[in-house]
Amino acid sequence: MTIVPIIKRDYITKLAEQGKRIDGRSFDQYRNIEIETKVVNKAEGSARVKIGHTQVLVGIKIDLGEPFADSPNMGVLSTTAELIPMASPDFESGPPREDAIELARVVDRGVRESQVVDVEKLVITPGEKVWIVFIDIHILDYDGNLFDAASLGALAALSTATIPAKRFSEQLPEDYPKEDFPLPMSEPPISCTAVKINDFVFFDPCFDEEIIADVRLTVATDNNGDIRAMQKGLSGSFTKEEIQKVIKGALDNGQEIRKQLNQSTGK
Amino acid sequence: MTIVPIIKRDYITKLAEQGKRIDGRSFDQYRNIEIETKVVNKAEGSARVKIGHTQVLVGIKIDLGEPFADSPNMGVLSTTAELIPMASPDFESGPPREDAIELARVVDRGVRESQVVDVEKLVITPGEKVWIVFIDIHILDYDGNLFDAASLGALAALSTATIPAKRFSEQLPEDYPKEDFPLPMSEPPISCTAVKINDFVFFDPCFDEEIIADVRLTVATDNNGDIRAMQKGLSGSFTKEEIQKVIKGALDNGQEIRKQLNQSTGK
Amino acid sequence: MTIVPIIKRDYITKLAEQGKRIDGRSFDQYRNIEIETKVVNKAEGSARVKIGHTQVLVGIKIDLGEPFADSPNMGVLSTTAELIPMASPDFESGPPREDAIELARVVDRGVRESQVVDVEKLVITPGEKVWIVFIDIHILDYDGNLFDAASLGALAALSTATIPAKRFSEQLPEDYPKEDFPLPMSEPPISCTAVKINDFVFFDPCFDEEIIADVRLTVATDNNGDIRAMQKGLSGSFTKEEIQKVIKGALDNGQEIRKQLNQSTGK
Amino acid sequence: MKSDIELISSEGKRLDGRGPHDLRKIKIEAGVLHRADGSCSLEWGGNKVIAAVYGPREAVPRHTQNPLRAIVQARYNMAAFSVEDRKRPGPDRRSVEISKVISEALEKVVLTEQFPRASIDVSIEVLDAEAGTRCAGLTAAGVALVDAGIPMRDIPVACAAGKIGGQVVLDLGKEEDNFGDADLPVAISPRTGEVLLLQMDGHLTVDEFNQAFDLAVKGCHTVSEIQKKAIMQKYQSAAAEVQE
Amino acid sequence: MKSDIELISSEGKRLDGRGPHDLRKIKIEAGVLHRADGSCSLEWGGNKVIAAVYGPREAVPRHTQNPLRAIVQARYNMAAFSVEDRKRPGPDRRSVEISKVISEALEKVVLTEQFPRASIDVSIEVLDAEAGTRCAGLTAAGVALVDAGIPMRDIPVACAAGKIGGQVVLDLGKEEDNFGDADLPVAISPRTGEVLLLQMDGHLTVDEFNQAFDLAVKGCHTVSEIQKKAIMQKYQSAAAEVQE
Amino acid sequence: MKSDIELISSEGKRLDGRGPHDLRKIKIEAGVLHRADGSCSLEWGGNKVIAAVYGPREAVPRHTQNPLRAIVQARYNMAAFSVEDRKRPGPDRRSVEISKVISEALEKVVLTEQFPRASIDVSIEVLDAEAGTRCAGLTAAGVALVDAGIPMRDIPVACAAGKIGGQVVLDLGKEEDNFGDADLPVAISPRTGEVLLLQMDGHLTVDEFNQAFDLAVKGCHTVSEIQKKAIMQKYQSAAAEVQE
Repeated sequence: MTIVPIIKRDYITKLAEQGKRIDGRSFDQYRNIEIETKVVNKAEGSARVKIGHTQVLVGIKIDLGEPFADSPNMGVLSTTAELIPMASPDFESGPPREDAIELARVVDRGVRESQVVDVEKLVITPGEKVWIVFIDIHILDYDGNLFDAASLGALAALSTATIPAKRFSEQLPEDYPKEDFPLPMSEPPISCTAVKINDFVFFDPCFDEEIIADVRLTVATDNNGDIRAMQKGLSGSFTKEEIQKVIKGALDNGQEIRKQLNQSTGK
Repeated sequence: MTIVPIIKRDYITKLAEQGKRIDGRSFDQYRNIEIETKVVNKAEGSARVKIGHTQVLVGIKIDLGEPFADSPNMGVLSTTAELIPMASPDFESGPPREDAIELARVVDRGVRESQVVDVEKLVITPGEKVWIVFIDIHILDYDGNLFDAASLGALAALSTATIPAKRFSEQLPEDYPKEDFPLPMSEPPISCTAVKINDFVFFDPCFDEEIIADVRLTVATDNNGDIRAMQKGLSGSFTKEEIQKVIKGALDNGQEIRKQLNQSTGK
Repeated sequence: MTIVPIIKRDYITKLAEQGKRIDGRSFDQYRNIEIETKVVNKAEGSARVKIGHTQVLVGIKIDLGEPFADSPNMGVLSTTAELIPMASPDFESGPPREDAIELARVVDRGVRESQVVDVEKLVITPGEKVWIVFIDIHILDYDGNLFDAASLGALAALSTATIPAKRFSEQLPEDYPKEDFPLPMSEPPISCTAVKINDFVFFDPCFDEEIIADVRLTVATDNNGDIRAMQKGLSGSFTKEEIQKVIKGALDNGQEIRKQLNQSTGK
Repeated sequence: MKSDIELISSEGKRLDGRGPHDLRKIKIEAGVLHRADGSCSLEWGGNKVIAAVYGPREAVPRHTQNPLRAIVQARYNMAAFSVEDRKRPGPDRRSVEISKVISEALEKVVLTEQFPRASIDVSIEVLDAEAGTRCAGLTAAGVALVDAGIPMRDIPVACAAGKIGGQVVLDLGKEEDNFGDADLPVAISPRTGEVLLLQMDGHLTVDEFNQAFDLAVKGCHTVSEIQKKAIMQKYQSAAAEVQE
Repeated sequence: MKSDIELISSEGKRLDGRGPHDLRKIKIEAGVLHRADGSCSLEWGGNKVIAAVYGPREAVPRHTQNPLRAIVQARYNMAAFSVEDRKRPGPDRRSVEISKVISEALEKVVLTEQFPRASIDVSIEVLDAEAGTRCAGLTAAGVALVDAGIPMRDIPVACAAGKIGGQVVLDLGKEEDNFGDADLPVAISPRTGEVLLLQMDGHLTVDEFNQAFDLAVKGCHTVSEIQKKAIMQKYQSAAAEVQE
Repeated sequence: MKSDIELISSEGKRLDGRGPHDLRKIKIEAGVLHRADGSCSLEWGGNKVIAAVYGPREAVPRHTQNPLRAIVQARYNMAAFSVEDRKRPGPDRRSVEISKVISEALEKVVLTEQFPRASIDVSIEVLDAEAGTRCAGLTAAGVALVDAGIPMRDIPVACAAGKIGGQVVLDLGKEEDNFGDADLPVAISPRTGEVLLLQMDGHLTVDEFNQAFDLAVKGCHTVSEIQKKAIMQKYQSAAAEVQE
């Protein structure tokens, strides 16, 4: 772990006391978000998401396979995240570190628990043959707030993915459609993340804010204003009031981001 | 490897010259043994064994599977030992070290070669379907003599294990019994371990004795007084006379321990 | 990586300026080559190759298995190389390093791309059952030029290998021959390697030459004088003229080595 | 995942007979291991966990050391036999994540600044698993840290709330976890109410979240009392032994 | 592997319409990433790669350090989704070999003697793969090294030639690679013509090799011009930004 | 595992024609490798092993060093092709255990106290395996250690005895190992008779154990003579070369 100069922390908190952030944003303001879909030809779905300088590429591959024994009537989702050395001077090559695992699991739960992909429609022959959806998250440039960028990338990539029924037509049952069709999706919840530094709560932290943050909270909310997932991180603590503040900010920002996502995926 | 203070070695050998051990036992005496079975609900069989402060928990899981190609008429036994970091300040997390592997293999041979589990009775459909018995050894507290504690734990857990035929009833052939039944077992051999420090032979070494020991010998004997397995360890040597002495001690202690095992497993 | 004394490099280049090599050979001359086949009983084919002090043992195991999905009408070749600690004070135990992987892949391509093994004749039931040929390269003594020794060892071992149809007779279709028969092979290309030190090109480098070499080139040529594979290695560069020089030397030496290979395999 | 099981009756009775705000039975014992610097055995409904603490000791490998404070490294591990279908031994992605969130929660309460470059290692073994093992493990770790004499601001404690059959309830059991609507594990520092661990899966309105959160915090305080009793008991019996 | 596909017509027209000596379309952009010291995005036919450079920085682990010069460590990696059948994430034997030959090629042109004990790390990510990714990756790495300000003798560049349907052609496409007779990837230092990378699979007469080699080198020079334009463009737009 | 094969006839004749106290044919050659500090090739019935020794040299990683003496690290490895069904390359649990017991046996005879912090590395490769490879490997290692000039109290040597068809016999062959009643590999220091390695699988009465043990020790002494001859031969031919 980098030993962050105390001077940088001082600078950020002094600015905060004046109601400012290092890049001029307000405390609950996101950086500029860009969403581009269908960026990789070989993938069944893909998206490149930029939040400020943070850049994530998500590719979806869809394959035939067997369902899990305890859920014969559901397709399979599998999420991996690679913190490739390209993205940061601190990421080393090799097996996934605990940060990459936490990231993949939080994105995975965001997709799985919110039932944004209708996994029951991925069944071809119950208990025998289903579609397996692989969500591979490639972090290209790391300038903070990977959770939101990766979640948004996964949703955008999934939203434009097609089931490659044509390519696998010989392995499908006779009465199964042989033309590609869109991955069955419902309205996705949006993840928004804030960090606390001293007693200030910043949404969408950039790298410099993230590495000195005391504690982090990610909240996924849906179109109805309901909460669909939460994940606290780092070794600081929140009060109940702070948690409620983050929920509110997540609802507000989530609405805006949802609009942009729907626009970019044509929904 | 810890560099053991020469002073401790001196102390132990000086005591030995006076016919004494650090905890007051005689040279061939075991510490107090406690055997408790059915301690884990989810396991098909389980036991917690204490020898002095050494504490081992063994759980048995039984699953359906395929037999090995070269033994179609036998069920499968699989033994693993985890020297989890809980048990000792010296055990690190991660893949099994050579000590854990030797321990698992010695326990495994003790069970396998002595044919204490009747693997032929684990066959459901020859060459196709058999019961697989997983013996998982968890070392909770390491105060010496893991070989005996782990072997005894495995035997106690196996002795009280049941085949979960009911849970797997849908995957079993029609004419196969669908009620749980005890794992078919025969009279088990008992492992007894001694170490040599200078020219003194100590049975059931505690941690302080074990780490300064020159050489170790484990002998498993059965109810008829026959030898069923042996394993020498550490980089010292034995004379033939010393080996015979250990065999004798193993026979004597083995009888006592067998009684206690049978009592605790209700056999 | 060993820091090679500058003095050794000076010595080798000074000799080279006088047209000499440390062991008295001419620049394009190979060390003495010995090829011995059928050296391992359990293997379906085997060979021990010595080039000077470099010594390689290659064993071939042949097993039944499934073809790859994208090549249902071809048997499978699989090559591994182990730089076992026996061979050099610098080789450590553990997973294959990048040198071992490059070696295995270059040998593998030499066998695969040159179609020296007729993989279509390894098919038993198209898309279902084929022979899998495992080429395992054991480096026993490393005194330079592993690429040529390993390639030659693989070819010699393959040339004397038999398909163990008898041993697998029960798993073969009724109309498939049940007697062992030779692995179907065609005329093999021969790999020859040269290195450049300063501006001198040495064929068949010994260890002392290899570790100070700037750049390496391996060229496999066939009986018609055609090129079947090339691999440049190390972080130096070649001019076109130097490449052509190495091709010529590879053709000349290749002819000689091919004769010796054919002799030793009785072809 | 939906199911036809009625997880809670119209009278508010749950499958195991509990009311909506009832905890499962909890039993805590401190100091159950000989070699560890501190330890704790804990049963919570059908869960059975042991926690052990080693340290403060030099953090290895060296590059993990923090020159200003100790690091807290928790390792949550499920025994192969702790679940119905045998689990492969060793860490998986789930246990890596749980180890991380528990480590972060504990680090907040330990006075890490007293031990630069050191590591405080917490080993949590799940022997029987039946919904809520991360709360059980964290709670056991809190007691084991006290037993090891590690200086702390407070004894951390965890408890979950959730939603089943449309109702907010405390401390989900096995079927409630599998077929319920939401699960909300929370860990706090009971003296200050600071939230040390917070995760949520499922679907809650903001109002339901507030209810569930308050219920989980209340549960934490109840469990905290059981923790303290277990610690007292250990010290009393230790004192008794000294007197004898 | 033979096939019935006619890879090149009697008029010398290839499957994608190219003539025997035509390159696929190439697009290069320098400086596409924020955190990396230098970076480059490159599209080459259906291939899409990104290269990033970090360094010079202290080589770790220490035993990899060379007291006399820097080491160049390239890591070629294919994204799981870059190929038709999903690739397992992480390095395989193929990518380890390609990483090695690219590292060796780059090391020749970098002025490594200026940075003893340092490492220059090059990360090459293949996002879309369609024959020729090692040439595309090395070419992108060359631009990223310039963008990172790494002192070099020259900008390394790569291009392949090969043989299909009995004819020597430039820059094999997907089907040409799968069903052709030979593939010859070459990397050079364009100023001196020195050969930095050379591999060959397939079957070529010595004459065909000479033809293919010359053709690949010619291709390298063409690609080199595209590299330089991309670098110029980056510096011009950077300069423009400064002026604004 | 029982079998219908009659492993020993009523006249005491074994499957390969040996009598109960006969060894299989053994051939030992010292100094067969160039790079290793010492080496040995050994054939024992159908077994073929090579042993190589490197050291004493600095033990790495450093934390394995013993400040008072050298460590002996044997690595027993079976070639993939050494058995009928191909073995996956690399260490498995069986080879880890055998490496451990061989390391411990060798450490006893090496004068490790002469080389603090050093490692003596013994590499044992099994090229053909046919019952008794651990004895063959340890015996070859003993000769390789002498060839490397490692100071030792004695040359360690190993041989097994066992029980087949109710009879105690020397040096089990393949079928005897698979279908016999017990196997007892023993390694000794032949000068003192100290037992360096001892394992037993199967079923022996105490009397049978004593018989088998004595027989194995006798076998060790016979093999020891073959070891010494091999070493002599190496030195004689070395001396002869010097004289020439």
